[in-house]
Amino acid sequence: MSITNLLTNWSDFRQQHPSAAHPHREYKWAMSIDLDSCTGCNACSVACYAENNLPVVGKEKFAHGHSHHWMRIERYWDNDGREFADQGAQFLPMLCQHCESAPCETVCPVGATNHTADGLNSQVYNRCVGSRYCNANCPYKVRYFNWYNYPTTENVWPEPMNQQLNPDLSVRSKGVMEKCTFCVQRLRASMNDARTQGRLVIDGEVQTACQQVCPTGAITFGNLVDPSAKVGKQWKQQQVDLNIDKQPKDAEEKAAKLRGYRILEELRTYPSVMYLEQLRESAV
Amino acid sequence: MIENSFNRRNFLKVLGWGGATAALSGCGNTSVEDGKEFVTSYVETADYIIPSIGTYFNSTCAQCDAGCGIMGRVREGRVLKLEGNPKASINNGKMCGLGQAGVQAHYNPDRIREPLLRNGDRGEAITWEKALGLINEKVGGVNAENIAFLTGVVSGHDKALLKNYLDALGSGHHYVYEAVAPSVIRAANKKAYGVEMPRLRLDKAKVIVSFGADFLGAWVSPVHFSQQYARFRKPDSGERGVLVQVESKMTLTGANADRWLAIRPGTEGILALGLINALAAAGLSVPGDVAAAVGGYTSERVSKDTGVSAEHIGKLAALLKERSPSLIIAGSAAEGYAHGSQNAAAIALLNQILGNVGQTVEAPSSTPFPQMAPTTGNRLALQSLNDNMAQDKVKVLFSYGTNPVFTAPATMKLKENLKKVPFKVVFAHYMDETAVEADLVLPLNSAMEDWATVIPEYVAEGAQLNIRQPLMEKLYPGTLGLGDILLGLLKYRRPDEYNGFEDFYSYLRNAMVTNKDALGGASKDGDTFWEAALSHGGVKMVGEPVNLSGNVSATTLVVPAPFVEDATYPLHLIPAVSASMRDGRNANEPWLQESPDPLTTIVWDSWVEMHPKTAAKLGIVEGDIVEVASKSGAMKAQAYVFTGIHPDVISVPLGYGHDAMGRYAKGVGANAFKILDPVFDKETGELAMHETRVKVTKAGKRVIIVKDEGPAGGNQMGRKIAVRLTSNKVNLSEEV
Amino acid sequence: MEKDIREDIAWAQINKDVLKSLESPRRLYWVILLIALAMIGVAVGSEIYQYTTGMGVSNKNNSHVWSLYIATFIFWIGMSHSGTLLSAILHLMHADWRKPIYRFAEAMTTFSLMTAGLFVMVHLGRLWQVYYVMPYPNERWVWPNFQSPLVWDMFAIATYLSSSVLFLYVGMIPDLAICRDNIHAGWRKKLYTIMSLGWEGTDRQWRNFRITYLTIACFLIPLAVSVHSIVASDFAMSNMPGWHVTSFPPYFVAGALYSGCAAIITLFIILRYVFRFEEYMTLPIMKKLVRLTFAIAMVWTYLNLIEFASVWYGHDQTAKDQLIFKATGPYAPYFWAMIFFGSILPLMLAFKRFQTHLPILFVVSILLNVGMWLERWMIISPSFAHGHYPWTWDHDQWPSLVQWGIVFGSFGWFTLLFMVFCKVFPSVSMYEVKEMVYHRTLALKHKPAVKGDY
Amino acid sequence: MSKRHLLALFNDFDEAVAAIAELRAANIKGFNMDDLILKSPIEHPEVELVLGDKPVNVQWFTLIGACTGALLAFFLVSGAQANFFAQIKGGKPIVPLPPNFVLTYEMFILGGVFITILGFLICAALPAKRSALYSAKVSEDQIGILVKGDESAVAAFKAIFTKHKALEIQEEAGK
Repeated sequence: MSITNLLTNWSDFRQQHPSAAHPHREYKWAMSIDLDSCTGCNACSVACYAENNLPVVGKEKFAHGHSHHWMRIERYWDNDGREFADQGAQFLPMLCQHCESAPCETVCPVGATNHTADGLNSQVYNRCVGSRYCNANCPYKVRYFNWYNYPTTENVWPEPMNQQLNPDLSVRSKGVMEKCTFCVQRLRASMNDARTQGRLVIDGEVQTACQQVCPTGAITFGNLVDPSAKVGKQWKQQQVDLNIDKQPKDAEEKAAKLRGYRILEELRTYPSVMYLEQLRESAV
Repeated sequence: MIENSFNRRNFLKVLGWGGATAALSGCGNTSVEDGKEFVTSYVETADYIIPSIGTYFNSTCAQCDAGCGIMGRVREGRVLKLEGNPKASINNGKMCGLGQAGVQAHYNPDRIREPLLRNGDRGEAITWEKALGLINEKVGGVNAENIAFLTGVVSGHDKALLKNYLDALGSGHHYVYEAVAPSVIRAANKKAYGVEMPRLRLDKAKVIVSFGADFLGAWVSPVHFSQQYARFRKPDSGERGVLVQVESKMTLTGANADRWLAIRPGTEGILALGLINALAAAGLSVPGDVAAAVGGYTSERVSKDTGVSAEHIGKLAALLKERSPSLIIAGSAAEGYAHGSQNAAAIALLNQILGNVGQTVEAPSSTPFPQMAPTTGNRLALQSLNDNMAQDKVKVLFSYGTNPVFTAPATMKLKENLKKVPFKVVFAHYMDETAVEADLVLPLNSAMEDWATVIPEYVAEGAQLNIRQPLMEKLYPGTLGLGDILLGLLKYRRPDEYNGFEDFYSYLRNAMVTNKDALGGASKDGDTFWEAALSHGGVKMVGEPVNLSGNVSATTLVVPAPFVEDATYPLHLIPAVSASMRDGRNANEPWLQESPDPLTTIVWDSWVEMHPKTAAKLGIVEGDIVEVASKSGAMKAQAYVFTGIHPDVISVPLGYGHDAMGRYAKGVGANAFKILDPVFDKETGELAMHETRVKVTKAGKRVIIVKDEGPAGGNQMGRKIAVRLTSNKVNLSEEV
Repeated sequence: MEKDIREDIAWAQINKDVLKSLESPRRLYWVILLIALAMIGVAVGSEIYQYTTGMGVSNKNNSHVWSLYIATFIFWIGMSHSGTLLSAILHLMHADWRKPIYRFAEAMTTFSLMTAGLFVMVHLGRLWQVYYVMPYPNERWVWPNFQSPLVWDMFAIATYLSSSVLFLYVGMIPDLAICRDNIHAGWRKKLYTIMSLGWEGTDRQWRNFRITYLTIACFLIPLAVSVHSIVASDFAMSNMPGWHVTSFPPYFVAGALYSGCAAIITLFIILRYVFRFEEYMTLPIMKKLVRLTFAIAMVWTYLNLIEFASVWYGHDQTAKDQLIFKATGPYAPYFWAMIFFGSILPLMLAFKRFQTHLPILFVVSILLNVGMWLERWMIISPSFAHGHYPWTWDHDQWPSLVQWGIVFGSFGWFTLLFMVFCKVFPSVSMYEVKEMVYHRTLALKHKPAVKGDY
Repeated sequence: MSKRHLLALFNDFDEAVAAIAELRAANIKGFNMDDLILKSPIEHPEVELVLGDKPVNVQWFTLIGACTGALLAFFLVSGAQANFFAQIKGGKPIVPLPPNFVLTYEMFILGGVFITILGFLICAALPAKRSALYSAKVSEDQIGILVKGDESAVAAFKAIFTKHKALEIQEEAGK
């Protein structure tokens, strides 16, 4: 009975996250994206369309801002009034940051978006009523709403294009919010495999679609709890701590700077995606 | 990947049946309740097939000619997604967006499903027997001289069979046409290094100076180069490579450069010579004749001619001298002029002076089977075919893997000349512009249904033969692969030789197994070799390394002075080859149409890029519909204003503007091929793609550009979103 | 000074005047009713289209997910606060001039809440799953997310709606008894008989009635404040620049009272004219009402300025950018219109000559509400258009006809409900007007004060 | 012994009050002051002066209702949240107090209002059938005094009512 449960576990129920005192137990999926390697080629975005049954909405709906790119490549210029963009562009792959303290989760009226035990920000399509509050409260605006019923919309998945749809996850109908899942279908498959073999998922055993396709290997993904995982080593080396909103390294003056940072960290969302700053040579 | 031995064809049939029903009940509109279908349960599947668990088969990507190894995920008889084949040396398990969209070419609703014979304005469905019989009849009725076979790049057994067929006909003409290939560079490389396409070791270079080579986007083998680029940027030593891109219109590679130098169009050769001069001045040992030849290229003059500041030239020369080895790449921006060959030669000379030949410019291996080596195409081929057609020398024309009606400039009058050909056979995937003109349209299998072998032009290591195998049962019974069609045609001509092969698969398997010793399978029995080859996605061959020569003669090098302004057509048109659209053959894949262009973030349309200065001069703002007029034609598109382009230049992407092909391609954007001026490279005779001069006028309308970028543009508005740092502040070697 | 009401008015006359308003309506009534129905038709048509096609037809987008529905939702919720203000707050303050006008104001509360409730549903992407928001016991033990301000909204609005309906009803029981006693046939007789619960006006009934009415009034005041504070929390609790403002709850409450008062002025004038209620809805009462409105307008203006000033003074650059954008960007005309209608125009109400000039007041009160509607829209749309993340800024989103249609239709729905109410129930509280007259008469006679609340 | 009902209507409240005072003073046999009911078109709290203080118990209902509402809300909400101990939302505690207090507050009011109304109905004995002696005048502008007494008291009632200018005296039809 829930009341008994409530009284017995009161102190547990009053626990804030994230906290160093209560770390993730087995898994904490996290990512790091090296902006110096990212070339902005869009392969990750297309891979995401292929893996996650994202609808192609067409020109008119794209014009209305109804596009579904869970992984979008943003392109920034840094001209400072110079005649040319002579240091190139800054590309930024933007996806759901799977915040440890996600603003979208608290506001969903029906609890359709939750934090899972392995550190994902999950979206339960069946539960979603489409209030879109989560999107309103997402500072990164990485949540995408099904403005139309794409499965029945003309030229979205015409026969036989629908045969390409990935049966590992659903095709969302109208009125449902969706977003990057860190390819949860892949994660679950390999976690199940590992569990049946009585072990944990080994680093590299599971890849997200965007990571797998990235020609320059700019995306690293893995289990932050696993000390052998590359992603964890990167976070550690870059001195980016998941559990704090202001990294101490940023306050220090260092000869060699560390590149790791998280976007809009000051909003205390504790994102699970770390970016590595883009570099530019000063000698030319 | 399946390692054990099994009968693949039977497997595909079983899988196909079960898979098709499962697919239909899973996603189609029919259902079991309707009584419109049968459900076949997996009573007897192959023992490695577990329903709901994906199985991976290796194959070769056909989306462009780079020949990446792919791995198709197959579930319940359907191919769902393509991954890179980790065993493929070209792409090492990685892919590009274009390659990913291969499944959309396969499942495309606009595919042609059966052979179509022209009947007035309509195509009438006929059987394959009738179609092949008709072809045989037609080719029998004309002189072999009057038969022309126009193809894109062909290699492997398709090429061998094609050659056999042409031989059987008594040697018809084979034209290999590529609309956007680096053919001038190939010729220049051949001259400078002795090979058309040396291996470029980006990963070994410490400095790369690329003259308009979009090796991260659309040039030669972008996925391979991207991986090398990653190692170049972050080598184990921690010494980050420096990329300098010299071009008039920013490409994806230019957007990733440490320094992007906007150069006046066509003056790339001058800059290369100027750099040699500056290097010589800085103390690099330069042969006397070269020093003499480049002596006049002082940095003041070069700066004046090219528009690149003397400061940047000096810094670049210093960097090149200091950090070795470097790599200088000549790309499409350098080659696209009437003096493209000279530009390319000057750039090759710079490479040689810097001692890069043999270091970062490596020799490729030759293929032990020259008859299967890729025949690369050029634009000259189409020119000659066109001339022949104009002179009524072509009676039967075959077209495969190209869409010349779409890609030929209007001045060629190719469409009119085609009408002079009495019988045109087009092997097509869609009813594209060329297929519409055909008398007989032969529907091709998709790359996911087809057998083939592929030898890519640019092979990363050794020599290799990639295999393309079906990933699933054919979607439509009425399609055939090129190999099967050629085999069918050959059976008419050389029945003794070819009647023994039931289909192209048996031919291919036989050919491979017969030659297994040369294909690295000497120690295995035929079946084992074959299965191993399939599961690997290809075979390695023993190729002889070709020797590189390094003797660009400076004395013959004449780089002309920069352009004189043309008052009527003041701007240079750069037709841009985008990573997704290329020459337009993939325009009907919606993922690619909706994948924003990396630089402009525009989707579903073409656009005219221009510099803010140019735009201000012409009174144009973003979204204005402008007319771009050259001497050869005009097109309209929306203007996009940004600073990644030289003010003397405007740029329009290629690949848009189809007026046939399919629902996703038709009517999207405008075709920039059409307005190209007939200016040719003086040495090779290739169409000079960047030589078109245009004028831009407002057409009066203004639209809101459909793009991903918001009203803030590329401005971060002071937020810490995408951060940039100078590289000397970071110690990369400490990084994980 | 003029009197709020004539003391010598006959009580039977009160009954007669008010009951007259329940008589068969004139033709104009039916015409307006049909217009209201047509407006509802537009909304229903739009909603059916939106329901079947998808939320996309409202022309919102992924970075701009809310628009007119939520703005209009807040508008209607805000409007509902006037009823509570007049009936509960002024009741506790013994301002007896509220008595002739509180009934329709309370009806307005109920109906604007009923209108607002519809917007919650219209707004949902999956309207057919709306019951997920309610905490109902189910086999899977799945509950709504009680942390979400939207669930608080659901609780608050449900509480507010049911409480104000009960308040309206309880307060109407003596009047229903009058109706029962004076109407002798037809469905009305049955309706009034049932609804008056057998009220006879006995001392016992009055005694319990008084304490009940007082108690509910006491509950309603904090409830009303909490409802709009919670609606404000929808915004203040989020992290959007332009929303994440500490002063939002009082700001919203002030805005709510403001727009409600303006709406009461509008309806006051209409009812006074249509039902010839000049004896009850008198100009001195209007004057008081207008002064109250003016005061609230100034409170609202102050809170508005406080909000801007605190953003301006603070260090949150994002919020500051957002404010500048609001005032100078594409939404600037609406923003300044809101400032004009909301803060400048009400200055007129400070002048005596306008305080009783009904035609001018009619126009001004409507414009004040236009301003208040714009205020809600200016909270929603510019924030979405210019949020934390520049890449997804969206400056040219314009609500589609579907949205406008539903917003338009909501006014028809409100009109319909209100018109039906006015013809079925007495829109002036007869017994309380009698009380008012009685107490004023007593006061005139200089009678010693008697025990009790009066 | 059978009781009779008598309703007198007065124009003036003061007269009615005087009549009641006299009824009380007269101490009529067979009549209890508790059997007197005053009916009026508006509320007259002053009548307590003559009728005596009568207890009003609605507040107790209010108290109980409000407390029940609040407790129910807090435990419903917290209990429901406790079921989802594995679903953290936004890094907040699983049973977060501030939102629960908001909901508790709302339910406190809802419970209070509902049970108050219930209390009102019970205390005022509503809904009820109207008594046989009822005049619509009472809902208009007249004060009614309904008395119940033995047959013997009827005459006394009438006398007092008439004395105080009763406009009309209605008698229950005999049983």
